[in-house]
Amino acid sequence: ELKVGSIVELSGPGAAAGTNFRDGVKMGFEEINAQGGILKEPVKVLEYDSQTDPQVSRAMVQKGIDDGIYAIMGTVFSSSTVVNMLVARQAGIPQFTGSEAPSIVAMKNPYIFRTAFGSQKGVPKLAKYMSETMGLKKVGVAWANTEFGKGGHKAFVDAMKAANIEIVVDVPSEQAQADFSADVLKLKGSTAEAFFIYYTEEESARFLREARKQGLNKPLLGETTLIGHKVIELAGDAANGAMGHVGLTPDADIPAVKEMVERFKTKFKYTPDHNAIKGYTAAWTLKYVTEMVGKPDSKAIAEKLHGLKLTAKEHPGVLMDVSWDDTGEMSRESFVVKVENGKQVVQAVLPPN
Amino acid sequence: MNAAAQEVILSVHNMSKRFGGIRAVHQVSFDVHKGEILGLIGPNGSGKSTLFNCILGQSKPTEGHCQINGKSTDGVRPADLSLMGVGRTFQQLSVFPNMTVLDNIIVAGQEHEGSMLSRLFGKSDAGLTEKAEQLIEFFRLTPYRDTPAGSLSYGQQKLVDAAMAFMAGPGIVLLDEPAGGVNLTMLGHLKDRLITYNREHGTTFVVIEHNMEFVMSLCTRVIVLAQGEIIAEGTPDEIRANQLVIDAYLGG
Amino acid sequence: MAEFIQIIVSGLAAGSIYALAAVGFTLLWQASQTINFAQGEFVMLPAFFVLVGMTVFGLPLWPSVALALALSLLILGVAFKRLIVEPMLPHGTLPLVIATISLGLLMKESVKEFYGATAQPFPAIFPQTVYEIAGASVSMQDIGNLVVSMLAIGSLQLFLNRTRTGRCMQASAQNPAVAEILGVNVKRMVLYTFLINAGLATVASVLISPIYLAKFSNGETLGLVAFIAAIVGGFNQIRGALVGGLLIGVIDNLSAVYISAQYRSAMPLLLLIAIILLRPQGLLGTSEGRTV
Amino acid sequence: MIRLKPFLLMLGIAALVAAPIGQGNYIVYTLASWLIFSITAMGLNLTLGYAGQVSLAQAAFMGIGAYITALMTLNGIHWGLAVIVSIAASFAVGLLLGYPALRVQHHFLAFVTLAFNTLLFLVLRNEEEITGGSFGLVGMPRPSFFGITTDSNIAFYYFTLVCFIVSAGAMWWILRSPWGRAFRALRENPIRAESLGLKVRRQTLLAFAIGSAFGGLAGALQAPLVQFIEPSSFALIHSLKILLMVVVGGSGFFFGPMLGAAVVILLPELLRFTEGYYLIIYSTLVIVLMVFSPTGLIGAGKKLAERFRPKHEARRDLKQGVQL
Amino acid sequence: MLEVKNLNGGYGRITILNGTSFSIPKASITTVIGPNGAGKSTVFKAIFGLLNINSGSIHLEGEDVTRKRPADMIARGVTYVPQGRNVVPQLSVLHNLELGGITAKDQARVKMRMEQVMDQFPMLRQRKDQKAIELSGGQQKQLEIARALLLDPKLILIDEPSIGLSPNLVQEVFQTLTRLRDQGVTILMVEQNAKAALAMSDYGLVLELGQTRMFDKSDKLLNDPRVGQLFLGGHIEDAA
Ligand SMILES: Nc1ncnc2c1ncn2[C@@H]1O[C@H](COP(=O)(O)OP(=O)(O)OP(=O)(O)O)[C@@H](O)[C@H]1O
Ligand SMILES: Nc1ncnc2c1ncn2[C@@H]1O[C@H](COP(=O)(O)OP(=O)(O)OP(=O)(O)O)[C@@H](O)[C@H]1O
Ligand SMILES: CC(C)C[C@H](N)C(=O)O
Ligand SMILES: [Mg+2]
Ligand SMILES: [Mg+2]
Repeated sequence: ELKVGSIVELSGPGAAAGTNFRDGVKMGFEEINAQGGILKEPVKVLEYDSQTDPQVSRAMVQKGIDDGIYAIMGTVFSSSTVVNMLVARQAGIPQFTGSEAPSIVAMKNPYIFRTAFGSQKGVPKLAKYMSETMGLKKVGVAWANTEFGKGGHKAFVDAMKAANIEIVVDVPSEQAQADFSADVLKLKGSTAEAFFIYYTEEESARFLREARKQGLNKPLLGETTLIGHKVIELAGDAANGAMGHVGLTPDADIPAVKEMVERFKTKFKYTPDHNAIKGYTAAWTLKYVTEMVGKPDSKAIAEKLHGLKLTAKEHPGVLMDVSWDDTGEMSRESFVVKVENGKQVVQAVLPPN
Repeated sequence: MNAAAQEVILSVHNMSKRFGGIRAVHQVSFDVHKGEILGLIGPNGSGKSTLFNCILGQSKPTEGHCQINGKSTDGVRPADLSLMGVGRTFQQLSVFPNMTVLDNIIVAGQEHEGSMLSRLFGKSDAGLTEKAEQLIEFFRLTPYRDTPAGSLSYGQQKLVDAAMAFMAGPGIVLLDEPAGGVNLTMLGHLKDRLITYNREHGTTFVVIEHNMEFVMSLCTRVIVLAQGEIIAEGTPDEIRANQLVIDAYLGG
Repeated sequence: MAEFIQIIVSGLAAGSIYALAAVGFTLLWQASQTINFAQGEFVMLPAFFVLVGMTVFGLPLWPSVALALALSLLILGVAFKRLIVEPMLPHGTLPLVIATISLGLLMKESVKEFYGATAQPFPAIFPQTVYEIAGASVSMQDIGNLVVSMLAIGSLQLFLNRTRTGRCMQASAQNPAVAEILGVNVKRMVLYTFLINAGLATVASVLISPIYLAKFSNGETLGLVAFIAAIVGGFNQIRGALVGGLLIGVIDNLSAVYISAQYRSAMPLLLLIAIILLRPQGLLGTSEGRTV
Repeated sequence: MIRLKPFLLMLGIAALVAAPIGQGNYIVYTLASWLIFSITAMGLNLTLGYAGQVSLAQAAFMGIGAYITALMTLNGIHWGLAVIVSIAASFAVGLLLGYPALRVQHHFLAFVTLAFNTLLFLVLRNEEEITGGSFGLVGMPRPSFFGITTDSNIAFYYFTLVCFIVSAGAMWWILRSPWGRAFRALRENPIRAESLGLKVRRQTLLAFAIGSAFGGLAGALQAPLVQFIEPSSFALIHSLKILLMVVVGGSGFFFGPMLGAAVVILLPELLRFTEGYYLIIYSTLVIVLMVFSPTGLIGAGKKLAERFRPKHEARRDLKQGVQL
Repeated sequence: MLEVKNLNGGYGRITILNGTSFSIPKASITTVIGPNGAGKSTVFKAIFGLLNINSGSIHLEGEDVTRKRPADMIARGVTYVPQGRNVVPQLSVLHNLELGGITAKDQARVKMRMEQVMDQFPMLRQRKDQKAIELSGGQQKQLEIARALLLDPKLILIDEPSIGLSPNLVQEVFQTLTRLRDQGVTILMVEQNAKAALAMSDYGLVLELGQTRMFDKSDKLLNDPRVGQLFLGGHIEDAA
């Protein structure tokens, strides 16, 4: 029997994202076990709750390691991941994180692997689109003042500098902020031609509603978290017109993803978000790599992953072609989509970079 | 009165206290001499307790001030007044309800010796404990030595209150209705104790009381307050005979 | 100018919600000298009752709201008072504070476990019309919030001070022993307090959820802000909560725009400290009178 | 009975020494963090249980200690010096904060500390140049003394244990001195206490500052234990958690905070088998405990012991006999 | 009117009353005396339903009212003025007074009675809009006594009314009580000011260690030398 630790935020502010990730992992391993497990061994997933508290997450990783897990799934919140990845590194256990902050792969940690690309990678793709396709000169940015938001903000500022676009207004907001009237007001009062909005889903929805109310009618661009399924559900009409760059999305026009989403819906009775797909693909990735190595050897697995490319054709569990570089950063195809009539419409497909 | 008794320990000048439209104390001035037992009487609401509170820094007088041993007490906080040798009791029961009777009495004395630091590092308060135990014995509270003071009867708490007043060093002690609710037998003891204490330690007492027998047999001098103003002053006999006082206070 | 008006209007609209939650703090403080740390969750929960009514029982909006009100009165009012507050009231504030902290956690986790961790859209009570007033966008929702909370708080204030029942409630809170020997049914008076609180929480919940979206964690920040509003306004005055709430709402918006967005959430706190130092009884509070 | 106490104490210490032997890293880590939280809860117990002031910033004081220690040790300064600065700083901040708050009496310390905790969080998060912002500070070295390192988890545990015993001793000393009595007096009736010469404000302030200093010490230990700190570990919610420890254990009892810390840290462990429901069960248990024993676990223990005493007792003065 | 038999009860596990018994007729004044801590107030609390009663019984006009709650006692026409201060601090004097009649069906009558008691204690009318907490100790006591008279009670339990009251007011209160007695009201009172109290009473009850030591016509007690020595301050004069 192989033990894998699922260490995610099941309570606290990260519970929504964490629960998705956890369920993705769960479904992934259940399918794997149904198909004979990894190396013919059943996989046992040990679940730990980080409570969205970095210190707890650190303790939980320690505990998982004491319990004999050979790989870690999680955590999702960057603020936790930057801490607990140190423990996993000390113990030499590979870790599949759902976090997107740039700092995570910048630390030369050979045991950390992303399940979605970092914002330092995703944002420049979008920046390129903004400057080349949209021809923008002046933009504004509104972002969540958290680890996650800061990563995106920094990546955006750097990318704008590189693309020679001026940032004329820059508005940070609090975690779980509810009242966005001041934020929208500030953006509205600026001379920017478009805005980059980097919040988590719920804040995005609140923001979009307030933007609609105050009549902010310039292009709004963001990441999955601005135009994802959940945001559209929450923001309703107000989401129409928003554009975003999407790595993983349950709305992607890819049959494998669509089927996975359907299975997930029947199993858990709710629509998964990108975090669930992250967890799901992480589970399958572990299976493929362990079997490539031939034994559940944590160290060898980590080594194998660097520079590895898995195609959806040969390895259907990863859903889309994916590759990792030697920092643990990953690449995938991605899309620019726009919300029209409450539906995502793909505007462009961006190649992996 | 001998010469020593003429030395002024507390002097109140022109003290007034208003609460909105209510004139609780109005231009009251008097001196308290060292070693005397002064009675302060007057109808309900005549400003006696308010006067105490103003003297003791518990509330700020609207005008006027007072001096202790010649030193002004303007802005001096109650704790510092206590350390200057001015003790008091309250009209309302005010013990520390969840502390034992013994601790209640010890705590009343502990701040008067040594510095704050010495109380942290210094030797234990054996002397205080002994004194406290004697007081407990005296007030017949021995069975209640280790009982939380809050679960005593009204009169018993009043006695604990009184015992606490005896823990401070010599100086002046202001008692607000010490006799209320105390059984007559104990009241007799209390009076004896006050007189002995006054003789032996030279402690000065100012006593507010509505129990006339108690006041008149205890005090050497009595001041009468009505509607915030002093209306009479004199020996118990003079006061008893004063028609103004009879009308305003004693009744027929 | 338009910008400024917008700030004020949005601030007032947000503030009226804080006020509704804050008045609960004030009320419970007056009734039981306790700080209900679960107050934020009290406002979070009824929205889910509404959603349950709509999605599980398939009821239309208003019947669901009525259902939510009934459930809130039962759970946040009667059960809270009977099971938690009543046995602890004689033991001082602190255990009750701890119990309410735990209760908040319990409510949050239960909603998450049984309804889901993600935010849910919530139907608006007021039409989605937006008016342009002097260049500022004012929605029906904004106006509705303001009017509803003023009415609710105003009538509560009148009820407490002008009716005999209201005064019995005050007596039960300030000196339950005396109230009892005078024949006041203290338990019932305390129950009224909790019922009113539950009712107000439901109103607040229905008003904010279209904006905040229904989410298990909504109580966290809301609770804190409402608490600050209650202190700023004055803990012993019902209408203090209104003033405190509106003020915090406006200041929050002003500071977000004119001072520093990063330190935006610091402003109410600084206001709180300033009030405590300069006017500890709160803006509208009155001092409690003689102490000796 | 009196002889029993030192014996029990020795037994307790022996148990603490033996506890981590043969345990996995996680258990040792958890034990060490229990000791650290016991220290901070002990400090809060002084403020709360003895001096009767509610402080909602104990986590902030831990934060002050942790950040100071982290910044100093990351710059090569020895922990020994860093801890002194940490304790002194949290003591000083305690004084600064408490002075105005206690001037206005009532429960205002609670509100001021609540605000302070949140403000500190904002500063730690926003002043990135110094504090690393929400990324925090990583990789604080664990101290070594005379060539003995505390790098291993077990060595660090023993190091923490020494600090714990020293601070518990100091606390015991304070509480059994006249200060202890003074604290209780001014909690129960500050006006009366003041009239007896107790400097209410000064004494309460000291209790609060000393309690805060314990928080600072705990923070100074936490930084090298976790080897990572970031603002949200010191947010308001953690102050509430420490408050929970004190009250659940039994505020105003010497061993209350230690028991409370154990429960708050270990109970989630024990309830893990219930999966997602453990927070629900945990919070329900706390509510039930508070309802049945508002004086916490120690109080509950006493209540239980009471059960075995006779149902009726004679009045205390019955022995004295009648006078009539 | 009121019959207390073998009452046994106390606070928590401590038994304070050890078989207290007495019975008082209608339209009489009975003064309870005894040393501090004897259990006088405890007896009152027991009658009014504020105490754990282990055994024994209390009958009011023949009806068993043992362990009835305060509200039930009020409904039966009993009011109680406890020892110490008992006002609702932040309510006005008028509203405090009003609370005394809160249980009455006939609120018009309460209004009228309020006017009457304010005539009797003019201070109350002067201060009617002031918060009760702002009154002086004796003024609060007046408020409490006035409040207990609002409902036209059949039985008044009054615990040391003289504490804090100035001598002329004590006289006045005693006169009021006498007048009420003459109108048929039964009064049970604790007083340390025993001489004066017994002088106006019909019966005296001496309580010690929670037991009835003596119960007799008050003039008998007044003349009893033992009582005189211990409770009437007999020796105060000698000691002074
Ligand atoms: N905080 C306050 N606010 C308003 N009025 C007050 C306040 N404190 C006292 N008073 C008023 O001041 C007057 C004097 O009160 P004080 O308590 O000094 O009387 P007293 O002489 O002690 O009476 P008693 O003999 O009844 O104790 C009273 O009329 C009282 O109502
Ligand atoms: N709340 C309480 N808890 C425990 N014991 C109490 C409590 N109240 C009173 N007692 C005890 O009960 C006994 C009788 O008290 P009670 O108040 O009836 O005395 P009392 O006769 O009214 O005295 P006093 O003249 O002092 O008012 C006392 O010994 C007291 O210690
Ligand atoms: C919930 C997610 C938006 C969190 C994000 N993945 C992070 O890196 O923190
Ligand atoms: Mg007075
Ligand atoms: Mg009594």
